[in-house]
Amino acid sequence: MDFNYSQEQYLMQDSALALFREIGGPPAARRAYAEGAGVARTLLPRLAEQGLLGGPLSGDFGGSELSVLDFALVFEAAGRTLLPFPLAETFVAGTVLNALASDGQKHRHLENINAGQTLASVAWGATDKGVGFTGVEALTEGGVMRLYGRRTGVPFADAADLLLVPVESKTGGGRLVALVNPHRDGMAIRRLESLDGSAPLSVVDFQGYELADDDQIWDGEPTWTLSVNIGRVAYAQEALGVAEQVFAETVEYVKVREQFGFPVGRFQAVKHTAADDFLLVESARVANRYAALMATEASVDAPLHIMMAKAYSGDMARRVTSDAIQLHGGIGYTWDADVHLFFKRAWRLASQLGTPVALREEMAARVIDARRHAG
Amino acid sequence: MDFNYSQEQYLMQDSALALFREIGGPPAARRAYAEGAGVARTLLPRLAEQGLLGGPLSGDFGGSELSVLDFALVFEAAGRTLLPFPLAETFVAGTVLNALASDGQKHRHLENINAGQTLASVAWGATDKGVGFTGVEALTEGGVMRLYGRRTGVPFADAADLLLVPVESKTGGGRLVALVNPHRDGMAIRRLESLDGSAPLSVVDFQGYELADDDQIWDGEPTWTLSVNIGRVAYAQEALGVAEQVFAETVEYVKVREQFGFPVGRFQAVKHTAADDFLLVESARVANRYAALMATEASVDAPLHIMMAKAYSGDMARRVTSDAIQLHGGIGYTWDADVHLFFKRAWRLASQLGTPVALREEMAARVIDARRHAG
Amino acid sequence: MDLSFSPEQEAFRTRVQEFLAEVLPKSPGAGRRGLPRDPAEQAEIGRWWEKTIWEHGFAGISWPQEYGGQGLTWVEQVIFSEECARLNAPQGLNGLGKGLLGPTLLVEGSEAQKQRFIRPLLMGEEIWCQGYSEPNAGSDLASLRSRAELVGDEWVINGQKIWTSGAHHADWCFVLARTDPDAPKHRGISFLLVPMHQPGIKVEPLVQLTGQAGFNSVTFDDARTPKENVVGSVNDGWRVANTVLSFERGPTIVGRYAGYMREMEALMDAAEAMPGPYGTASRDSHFRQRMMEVWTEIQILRLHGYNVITQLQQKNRMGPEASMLKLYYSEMHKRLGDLAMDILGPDMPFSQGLESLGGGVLHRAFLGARAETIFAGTSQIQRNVIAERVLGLPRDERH
Amino acid sequence: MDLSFSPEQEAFRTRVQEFLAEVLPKSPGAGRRGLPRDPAEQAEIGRWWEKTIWEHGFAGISWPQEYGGQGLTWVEQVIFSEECARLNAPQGLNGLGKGLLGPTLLVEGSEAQKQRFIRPLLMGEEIWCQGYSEPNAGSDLASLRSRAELVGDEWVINGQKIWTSGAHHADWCFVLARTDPDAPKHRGISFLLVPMHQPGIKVEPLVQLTGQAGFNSVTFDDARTPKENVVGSVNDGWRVANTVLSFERGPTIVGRYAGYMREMEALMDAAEAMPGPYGTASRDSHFRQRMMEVWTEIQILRLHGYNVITQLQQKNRMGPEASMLKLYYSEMHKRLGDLAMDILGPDMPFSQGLESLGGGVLHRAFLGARAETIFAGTSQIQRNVIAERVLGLPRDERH
Repeated sequence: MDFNYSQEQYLMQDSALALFREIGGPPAARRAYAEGAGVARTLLPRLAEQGLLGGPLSGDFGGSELSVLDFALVFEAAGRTLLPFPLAETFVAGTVLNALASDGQKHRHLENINAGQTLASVAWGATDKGVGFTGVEALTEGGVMRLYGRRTGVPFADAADLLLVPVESKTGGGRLVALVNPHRDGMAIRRLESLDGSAPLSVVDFQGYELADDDQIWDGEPTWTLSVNIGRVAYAQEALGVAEQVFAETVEYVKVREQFGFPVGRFQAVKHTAADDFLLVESARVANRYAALMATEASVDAPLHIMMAKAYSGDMARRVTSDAIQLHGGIGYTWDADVHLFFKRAWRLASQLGTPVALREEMAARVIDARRHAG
Repeated sequence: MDFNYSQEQYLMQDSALALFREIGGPPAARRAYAEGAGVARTLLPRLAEQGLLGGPLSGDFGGSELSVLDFALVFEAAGRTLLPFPLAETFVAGTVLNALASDGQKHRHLENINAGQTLASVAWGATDKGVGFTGVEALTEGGVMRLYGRRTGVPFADAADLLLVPVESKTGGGRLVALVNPHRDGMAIRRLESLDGSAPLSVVDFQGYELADDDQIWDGEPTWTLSVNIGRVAYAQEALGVAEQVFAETVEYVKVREQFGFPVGRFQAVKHTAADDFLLVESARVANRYAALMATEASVDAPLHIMMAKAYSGDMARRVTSDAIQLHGGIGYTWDADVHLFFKRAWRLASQLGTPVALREEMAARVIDARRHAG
Repeated sequence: MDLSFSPEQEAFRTRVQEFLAEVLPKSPGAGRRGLPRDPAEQAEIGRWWEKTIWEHGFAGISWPQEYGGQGLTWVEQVIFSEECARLNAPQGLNGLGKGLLGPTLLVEGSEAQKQRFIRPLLMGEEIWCQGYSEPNAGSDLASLRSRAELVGDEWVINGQKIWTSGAHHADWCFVLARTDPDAPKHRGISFLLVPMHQPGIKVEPLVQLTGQAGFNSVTFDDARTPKENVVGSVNDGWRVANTVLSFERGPTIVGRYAGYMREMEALMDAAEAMPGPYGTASRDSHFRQRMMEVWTEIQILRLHGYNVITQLQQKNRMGPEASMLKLYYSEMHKRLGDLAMDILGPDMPFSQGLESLGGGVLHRAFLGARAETIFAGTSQIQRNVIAERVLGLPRDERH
Repeated sequence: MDLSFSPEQEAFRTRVQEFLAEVLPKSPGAGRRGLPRDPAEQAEIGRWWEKTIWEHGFAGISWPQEYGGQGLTWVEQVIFSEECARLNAPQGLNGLGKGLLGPTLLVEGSEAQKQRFIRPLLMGEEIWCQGYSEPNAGSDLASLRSRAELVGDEWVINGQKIWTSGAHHADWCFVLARTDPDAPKHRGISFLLVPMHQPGIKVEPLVQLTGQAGFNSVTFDDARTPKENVVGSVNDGWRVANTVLSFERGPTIVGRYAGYMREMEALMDAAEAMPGPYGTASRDSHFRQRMMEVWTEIQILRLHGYNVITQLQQKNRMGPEASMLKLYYSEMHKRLGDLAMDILGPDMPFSQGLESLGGGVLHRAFLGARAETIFAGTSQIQRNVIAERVLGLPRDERH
């Protein structure tokens, strides 16, 4: 029994963290607040250089054939450094294309993703439509498939070259995942003003976008399910990184910040909040570890444990970052202190790909209701 | 604007508290744990002597014509002293009979209640049936009305002489409230082993009990609604008393109990729990004050604010008594310390006449759903 | 117990309602939904509001007429606050002047100070800010290091104040400064009134996490004020600053209630609109429970307000338990904000569906509530105060 | 990362399962639902269980064979605990002997002590109780006042211990007593092994709020034990008592998980049975959310257990963060108990509908959880330990 990452996995995290600290961190996040999604493009060359864009790809395309378990600690590093880059989406796109796309699709996209030529994202969707196959429909008109509808909450959409979009075909064939170039005709992208400026989100409108045959991945259901599951693992792990970084900084802060003649960290109220938060962080850590393992082993219980890890990590990160603001006192409420960047990132991550409440409702169907049907 | 009890109301509380401290308190509560509902009978003479049984009755029957607002602080005193007596039920029976019963019914019961000859209780009901008109049906057979069915959670039923029972007539006439003598034929009373031994609860089975014409109060719906509302005000106020007494004792305990060379009350964790609990107690106090006022003024909003006060007080008392056990440390977990008597009383009070969760659901219908229908 | 108002009080309420109906449509921000995001525009509205209520005889409702007040009671003040909050009337620009300095002067000020300062304050002609907090003395206010020295007929002030809201609009600042460096921590502090428009004062904005600059840092570099501008005795400023704090907190509660209720309405609107597995969030038992919990807490805040008013009427004084109300509403407000975000669900990063963030009342509640548990005494400090001063638990020598 | 077990470990699990299938039906309490309420009957079952697992070669699974253990690893111990909890096997009567004294002796005991004490302990022939807490030293264990003096070849012990569970069944007690009254608080304490069957020891029951007497008060009045029955050095008992505490906590976690899961199943059964406005509680979004929160916490406890086992295998040592697990599960268990009571709703005062209170697993969880956050270090103390020893926050000189 070995419930720990391997030495190699920790080493990869160390080197990713070193790079992210150099090119990311609060300064880069602030640049994204000011300048938008374009910041992600400026990070592409260094990420490519270190092989972080081709993680899941087969060696044929220059990738390292990594599982989401292998890469989990890298997502955590991205969270710790508030990396303003769609790392989860890049990994999802790579995984999905590598596993389920046609050879032609692979050749067209995978080398470019790996080389940092193509910035990929995923049209997660949000709002009332959830993350399922709603929002975008395909109509085949005169032999041409056209997309109509809307997806919301799409990360870095206005800077991306490639979007994975779940599509319901209304003229036969069922569900597919479309590979969309957001710069072509029939697309309208509107960036939303959102809480977390370090990961710009857009509404993407499909206004008759013409989808070529070889931009279609059929068997849409398993393709999209895989995307969502891996996305959730990545977001949960990123939320863990966000929380542990701000928690570590908060612990250091309360060791030195003095009030009433003592470091505030000597007061029980501070100690007990810190102890509770520590427990939450460590609990999210093992939940995420298990979820990544289940996802990689494609266990039948994987979706349930992935939902659990995402829900728990979301709640945890919201709480830990909120406490961080409180424990920083007035300073924590200022723009110049970094705490709020972590706070906003945590709350945004928790809201995407299933809020904690929504995920627990889905879990209840699998745990409580399934039990009833089993007798 | 005067949002405070009157001097007279406070004086009545003082004298009730003095009596309850003498005849009640933890020793009497422990007697009830050991001996059951009969303890209530032993308290009747002293309560009658001090005029506490005829509170709501008109002067014709020796009563003081008090509203539930006038009597609210007395319920609080009963909570503070864990009085093992159905004081709320006595007040409800008195109020209902005084307001809605026939002259004959009044003459048969009210003087006896006031004099401590009749111990009254109310068949609140519980379990899946709620507190409404379910559980007991009346069938008229050969000109005789007979009752069939069950009510649960009936306080002090095996010691009572008179029970108010909501009944649905299946053979015409609709709903009524029955005045039942539990010692007559056709009744079976089974005391339940329950958490709070200081207020024994029974299951009462109606096995063809013959209900005389002059034991029927028709217009059952308003009669029973009045009973439930007054019962809720009384229970909420009693829960407040339970909580404030154990809170006061806990505050004194942490001032003297030393650990690590200091009174534990000097540690922030203890201080902050105490401060939060203080806030809860004081908040329940004003909520209850308003509920009693609304009930007395028969405001259209009274039911909503009564539910609110009962739900909030229930949660508050559960939390404050739980914290009291924790703050007492190991001692708080022993039978010999009184803390657990308060704890069990608080949790039992919260569970009867609507749990906090059930009451909030009812409130939501009045606040959230009504809003929708209003447009 | 009787919550009804006297006929005179009801007449006053009618007068307030008529006043609001008349003037609100003329507000510089009228017709727009929510507050303007531009701080300059906010300030303009705030200034207009001060002037308007003065002109209509609603400034300083419970303050003595001889200094420009209306000579009425707490009850009329509460009625006014309640009606204003209900109709979402603007915030005046002189909140600190009216909420803190005015009451302080009325109790602790000299006759000359009252004559000099109260009327311009009520007229909105002199806006006040508060110079209490310092960078190294947040919750531990009494550790302040700013110093004032008497040089001839003037106090000469040096030091830095922080979290001074509205300093860039202010004409005057009430400042706590150390006037006896050798005295124990809580002694040797004086309460000074200092004009802002002088070369020795530098005001710099402090941007909050909302992206807006509501606070300032104020640096005093040989700033001056005449000798007589000390309130109370020299070196007695700590007591002066504290006597009025709890005194003033109560009557604003009912106004706060109305404000929170408006947010609650917005929250219930959002719940009605957000779809979910049970239809809408408003039909989802989980959210219904949480909504009724928060709704209950808001209702109880109103009742706490009634209680405060009753005590003020009966004793003209609040007990130390008034300090509990700030803890109560700030923590409650946080729960309200968090619940609102949960109801928005996947739309949480955006305000009101896909609208912009800044305009949303729910997002403002969510982010603003985080400030309330920190400033003017953190929740941690409030709990200490309750435990020690109200419940009598042993004091820690450390505060 | 690999959570699978080796073929040998899986074979061991099969052996455990076969053992349990064979012996459990023979238990004195077999066929009855839940624990017996009669403490004497409970003890009888506990004694039978100790004897049974010894006879079948499952006592001291990870302990060295030379002292009577089975010479296997933590993993087999965990497998055994897990299977026992899953089938609701009885609790042995010698929990403190096996959980605390045995591990302490294995690390800190002399060779002679190991030879003398371990085997009878594993056989269930000598039952142990723990003499740590005292009436005036609850959380502040090191303030203990019991004294032991060396008189000739014997320690003579005087003082009172409290919360000693199972003292009325015990043959031996491991006692912390002050052997140097002049040394600082944490020094001058020795760890002594004291026979219970002697005139100098008086055991009195302490009734818990459940109405049952699980604890005792033990009075030592010139009680004696031979000089050599001190573990570790004289005056070094505080260190001896503490080294093993966290070491032992980890492996029991997986067993705890299985126990909590059984309670969770009972809770979900209750939710399925309790009617409500949404059909049953199990269909009510409010309860569904809370159930999944608790379910999640229980699942995560299991994962913490895996983590602990991994660390023990890799380093044969737990870090101080093991102290966090007691805080984790005790607070979680309280939430489970509270949720169960909320689900029972109006039936809350009664166990399982209208059945009697004592037999109900949910009520036992509800009341029992309240003890867990108090004994063996309150949650408050656990938080201090985490903050100071794990996070490195400044120590308070007061503990």
